[in-house]
Amino acid sequence: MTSAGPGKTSYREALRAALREALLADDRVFLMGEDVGRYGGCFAVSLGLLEEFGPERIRDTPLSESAFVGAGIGAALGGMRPIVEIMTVNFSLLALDQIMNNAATLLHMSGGQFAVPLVIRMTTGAGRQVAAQHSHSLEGWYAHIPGLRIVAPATLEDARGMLWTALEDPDPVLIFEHGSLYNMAGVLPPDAGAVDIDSAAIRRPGTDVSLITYGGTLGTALDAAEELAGGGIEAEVVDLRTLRPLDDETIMASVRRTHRVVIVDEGWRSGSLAAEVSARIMEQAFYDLDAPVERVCSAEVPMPYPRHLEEAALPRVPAIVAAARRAVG
Amino acid sequence: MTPEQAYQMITDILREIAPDADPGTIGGDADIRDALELDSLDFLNFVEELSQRSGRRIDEDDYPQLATLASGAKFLAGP
Amino acid sequence: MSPRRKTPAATETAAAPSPEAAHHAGLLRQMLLIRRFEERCVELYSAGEIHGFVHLYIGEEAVAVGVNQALTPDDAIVSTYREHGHALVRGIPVTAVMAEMYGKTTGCSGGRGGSMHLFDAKTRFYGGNAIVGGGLPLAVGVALADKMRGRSRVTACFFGDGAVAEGEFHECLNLTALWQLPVLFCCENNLYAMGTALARAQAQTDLAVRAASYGMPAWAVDGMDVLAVEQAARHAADAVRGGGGPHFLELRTYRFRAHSMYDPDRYRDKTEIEEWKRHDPIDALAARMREAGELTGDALAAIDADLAAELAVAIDKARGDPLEPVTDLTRFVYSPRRP
Amino acid sequence: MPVLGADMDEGTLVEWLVKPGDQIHKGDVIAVVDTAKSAIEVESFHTGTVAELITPVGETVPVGTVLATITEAGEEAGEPGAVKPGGPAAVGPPAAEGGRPAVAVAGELAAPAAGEAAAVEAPAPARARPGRRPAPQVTGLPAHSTPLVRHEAEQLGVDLATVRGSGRGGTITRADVEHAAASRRRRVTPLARRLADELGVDPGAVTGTGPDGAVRAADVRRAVAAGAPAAGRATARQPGDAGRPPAAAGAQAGQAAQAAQPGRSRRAESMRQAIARLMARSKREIPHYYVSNTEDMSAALAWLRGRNRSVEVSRRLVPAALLLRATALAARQVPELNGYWTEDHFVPGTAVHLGVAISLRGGGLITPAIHHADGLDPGELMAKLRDLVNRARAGRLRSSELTDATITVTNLGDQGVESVTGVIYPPQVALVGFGKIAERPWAVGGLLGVRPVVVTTLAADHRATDGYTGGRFLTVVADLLQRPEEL
Repeated sequence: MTSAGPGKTSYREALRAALREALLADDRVFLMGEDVGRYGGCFAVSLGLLEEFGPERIRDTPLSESAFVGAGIGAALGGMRPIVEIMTVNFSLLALDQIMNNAATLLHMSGGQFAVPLVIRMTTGAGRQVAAQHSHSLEGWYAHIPGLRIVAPATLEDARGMLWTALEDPDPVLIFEHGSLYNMAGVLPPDAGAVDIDSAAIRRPGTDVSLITYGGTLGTALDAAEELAGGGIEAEVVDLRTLRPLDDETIMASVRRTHRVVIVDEGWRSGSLAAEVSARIMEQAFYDLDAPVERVCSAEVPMPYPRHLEEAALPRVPAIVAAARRAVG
Repeated sequence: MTPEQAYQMITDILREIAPDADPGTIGGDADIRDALELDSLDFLNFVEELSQRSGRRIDEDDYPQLATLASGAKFLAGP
Repeated sequence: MSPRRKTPAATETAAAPSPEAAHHAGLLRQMLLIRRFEERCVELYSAGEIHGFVHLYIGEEAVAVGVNQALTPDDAIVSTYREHGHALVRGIPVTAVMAEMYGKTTGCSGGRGGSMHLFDAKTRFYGGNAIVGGGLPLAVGVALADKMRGRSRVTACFFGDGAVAEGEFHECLNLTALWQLPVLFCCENNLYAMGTALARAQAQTDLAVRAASYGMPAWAVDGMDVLAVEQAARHAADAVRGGGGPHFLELRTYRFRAHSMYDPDRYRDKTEIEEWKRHDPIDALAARMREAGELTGDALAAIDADLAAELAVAIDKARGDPLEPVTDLTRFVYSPRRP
Repeated sequence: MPVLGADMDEGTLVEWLVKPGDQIHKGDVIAVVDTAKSAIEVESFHTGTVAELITPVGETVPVGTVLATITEAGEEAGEPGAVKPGGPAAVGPPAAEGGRPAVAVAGELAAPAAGEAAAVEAPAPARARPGRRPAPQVTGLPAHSTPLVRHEAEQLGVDLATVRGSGRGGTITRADVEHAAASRRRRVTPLARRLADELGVDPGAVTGTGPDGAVRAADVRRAVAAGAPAAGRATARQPGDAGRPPAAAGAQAGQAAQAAQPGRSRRAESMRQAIARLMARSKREIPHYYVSNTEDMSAALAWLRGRNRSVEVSRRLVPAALLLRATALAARQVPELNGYWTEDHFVPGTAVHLGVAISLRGGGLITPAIHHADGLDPGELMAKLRDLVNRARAGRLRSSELTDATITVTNLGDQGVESVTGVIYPPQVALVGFGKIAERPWAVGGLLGVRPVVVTTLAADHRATDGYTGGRFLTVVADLLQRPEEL
């Protein structure tokens, strides 16, 4: 089993600890998905759990995204607290029918009779040279759907703490884990536990520009903020954490402090989450803006394989710094 | 300068300074500043204009003599 | 007589009926309830009182009624958008189903769903589902929960021949068989996926054969014969309940009316429809009962009159029931209570 | 006709201060126009020669109407129409239309006669790429324009498809194009706009440092700190400038000199309402606190008398000059009271711009500022005060004077009141009041004497300062008044 080193915990280990805690605490909880058991999870998140909890609760599924995601919905209706793992967000499209047409609609359509307390975890994002069918950031699509709650843990604390809160939620929660984060390691307090899945967080306070981001680009934004600080620009970094419903209050409070905004979103720009955040800022904080809202998003191409093209397609520090400088002027 | 000419000069100047008030309607013994609502700057303008047109030196100590139309006319017409 | 009674004991003319006769009378009444309910729906739809997509079950009543005989109140049903029959025989009150057609708060889905989305938690009726094949994964999950909790329950999953072409059908049959989940798959094969004849869409038109290939008992049943359906369903449901894993029934049936209201029905030969109407499940059961002396005189007319009265009451009530206030529009997008 | 306020849609030309042939420079005052609120001087934003005065005195015209044409320096008088659009021919056609006065705008002279209609082109096809049809116009009316106007539009980079014509039959006039160009050029960020509003700065008069000259919040703050007049003069108002300083709304006022003018009562009414809004806002938003003192003025008055004795009337000082001088110096010494409360914090003024409340004959109040008052000796202050009062009453104030006071003085003593406890002008944080100078019994060295005294009061914003600071301020004023020779 991989370990992050003495005293340190990796994002992967934090997720595993959260799964383990949930499986121990509530016998209605079970994990299912492709290769979550014998293989240990495509990204080794569930490594060792089969041995500890057995095949009933760590269920390997056939490659049938629609069936096992739908089965998760059905099991939730039947009183269980399923955690469904989908290998990558690209594969989740095979289950989109179940997520959209059933998970998101049943409660409303049944007049409040059938809630779906389901958690779906999936990997998202690029940066590992896995090309155009394993690299996209489609969480913005899911954030479009009323009835779902969409969260994106970008820190060890959130990787450790969001799952339990999501399981306690009576409605479907989709957790998007950025593939580049699994090996991120740091010191996690021994008492780390459940965290809220309602609010955005200020990861770095600043006064001159707000870098609003989430998930895999939080670290990029923090790096950009560091570089900007060297040039005398104090950037505030906002981690959205919950992509639906958005925490407008925290976003607007930051805009009111800094008056300039750069939204960093690994999704494609057109019709993106970045577009939604930007629109809300126009609606709610227009008279606090001292520069046009800037967006740094992925290039509008299917993710290419070679490193240099992938790098060129992704939101990276120089583009964020340049956008922030434009905004600050 | 006759008292009549002096009177005329004073009312002319006051009309310019306070165009919305008619100095012809106030009594000869009424306090000009109160009746026409002149502030200290208006009064200074009045004195300045008066001094210029009459060619007379008017000191601050003379101001009390300019308090009413009657006393003013008498002051200007005087030696 | 109470119009709410589900199973009439007997008619006035049949003195001391046998248990079998009483049972048959019950089946007849249930099929007639579906038939008359939907006939009134046609009328109300034409009058502009109810709206949306309304898919009629007329001709297929034997399937819902027969399968329901095999289910207990603990069992679950996952259905399709042609689900008035399933809902009514499951015991959702006629008034609640009719109110749902009217979109009223007293409807079984609070008026939110309409014809295609009847839900009822009390009877474990997990909804009409308007995505072809979309209900199958739900049924798998509901059954998975029962199995994991050690509950001896059956989940009856209705779907049409059209769903067999969907990937979800194959994913779900495989997964259910793999995990030996207690699902009773009820394929209502009415030969048409909307306008596409089975033979024009499927290489293998023997659907039971396809199900069997996933490793579960599967066979075809005459879906126009309510007694045959009941018998097959009892057999299969008992096996499922007994831990025998999923079972599959292909119920060969036919809808007498178009796919939905005002479908021009250009894809079917009129003579084909007439031929199937000669096998009307209600007529068939009534004839059998007459032959056995279980149905005499004007008993049928009496049931009809009774049902007409019951439906009239339900329609009157639905008309007067309240609409949901617009201020409730976003209610239940998320659960009202979160921890 | 420049836009001199967001709610202004027309103005009346009161006076031409130039005539054709006059050389004028950018920033020169060339005309006086009357708005619903006040008579305002129109500054030229071009250097050149006045070619023609188009709008006659007394005429009321919509904003955006060309008032006069100016031939810019270096231009040949005989150059094509573009620079001399208002030639004599311009007056002809409108006059022919039943005597409609020459509010006609440049460009309209060339509006096509019926016979020339065929020459009219659909707007702006020139911008479309060859072989690609322009998107269909959303506005149903095809806007007509003349070649002259199209030329101008091209020069200014204005897309005619976006311009609404104000000429006959929807014809796009040159003024429309200029208006469009001006409104487009004006880039002010939302925050800067709001801030300017709060600080009473005309954003149109602020030099923008953002992309394409966009005015940003920092520019507004800089302009305030620099004492906006410079900025105010640097860029004259242009047609289409929608900025309106709200503090000026409270201050912009009518004038007595034109008492007989129609519209005066309307203006008095709107000024009343502007004052009402501003004062209500002040009392609503500002937690006032008050402190007061009574000062012995004998030393100050004695000094004043001695000084006035030796100078001609025009150079004499009134006591108010000393009071203002003392206030200006105190404001410099207690900077916490000199500046603005904005965005939940205090922004100190970098200079002392002393607002002076001036009551207008016929009602109303105006509070223009004496810029850099702390740098003026009493004589200069007196001269500024007289100039300001005279111009205020003549309706000849400039917008910058109305918008950037950092602290205000009200001196109701002249009206004979004993003391005045004032209402602060937002976003300022202090208002100093002086009552009348009156003889009162006064204890000096254990003996009772009669002395001229004045009651000084301070109303201050409790968000910005506490009573201690206010007390300190009045103490400084008192000390200064006891040493008039040092003023």
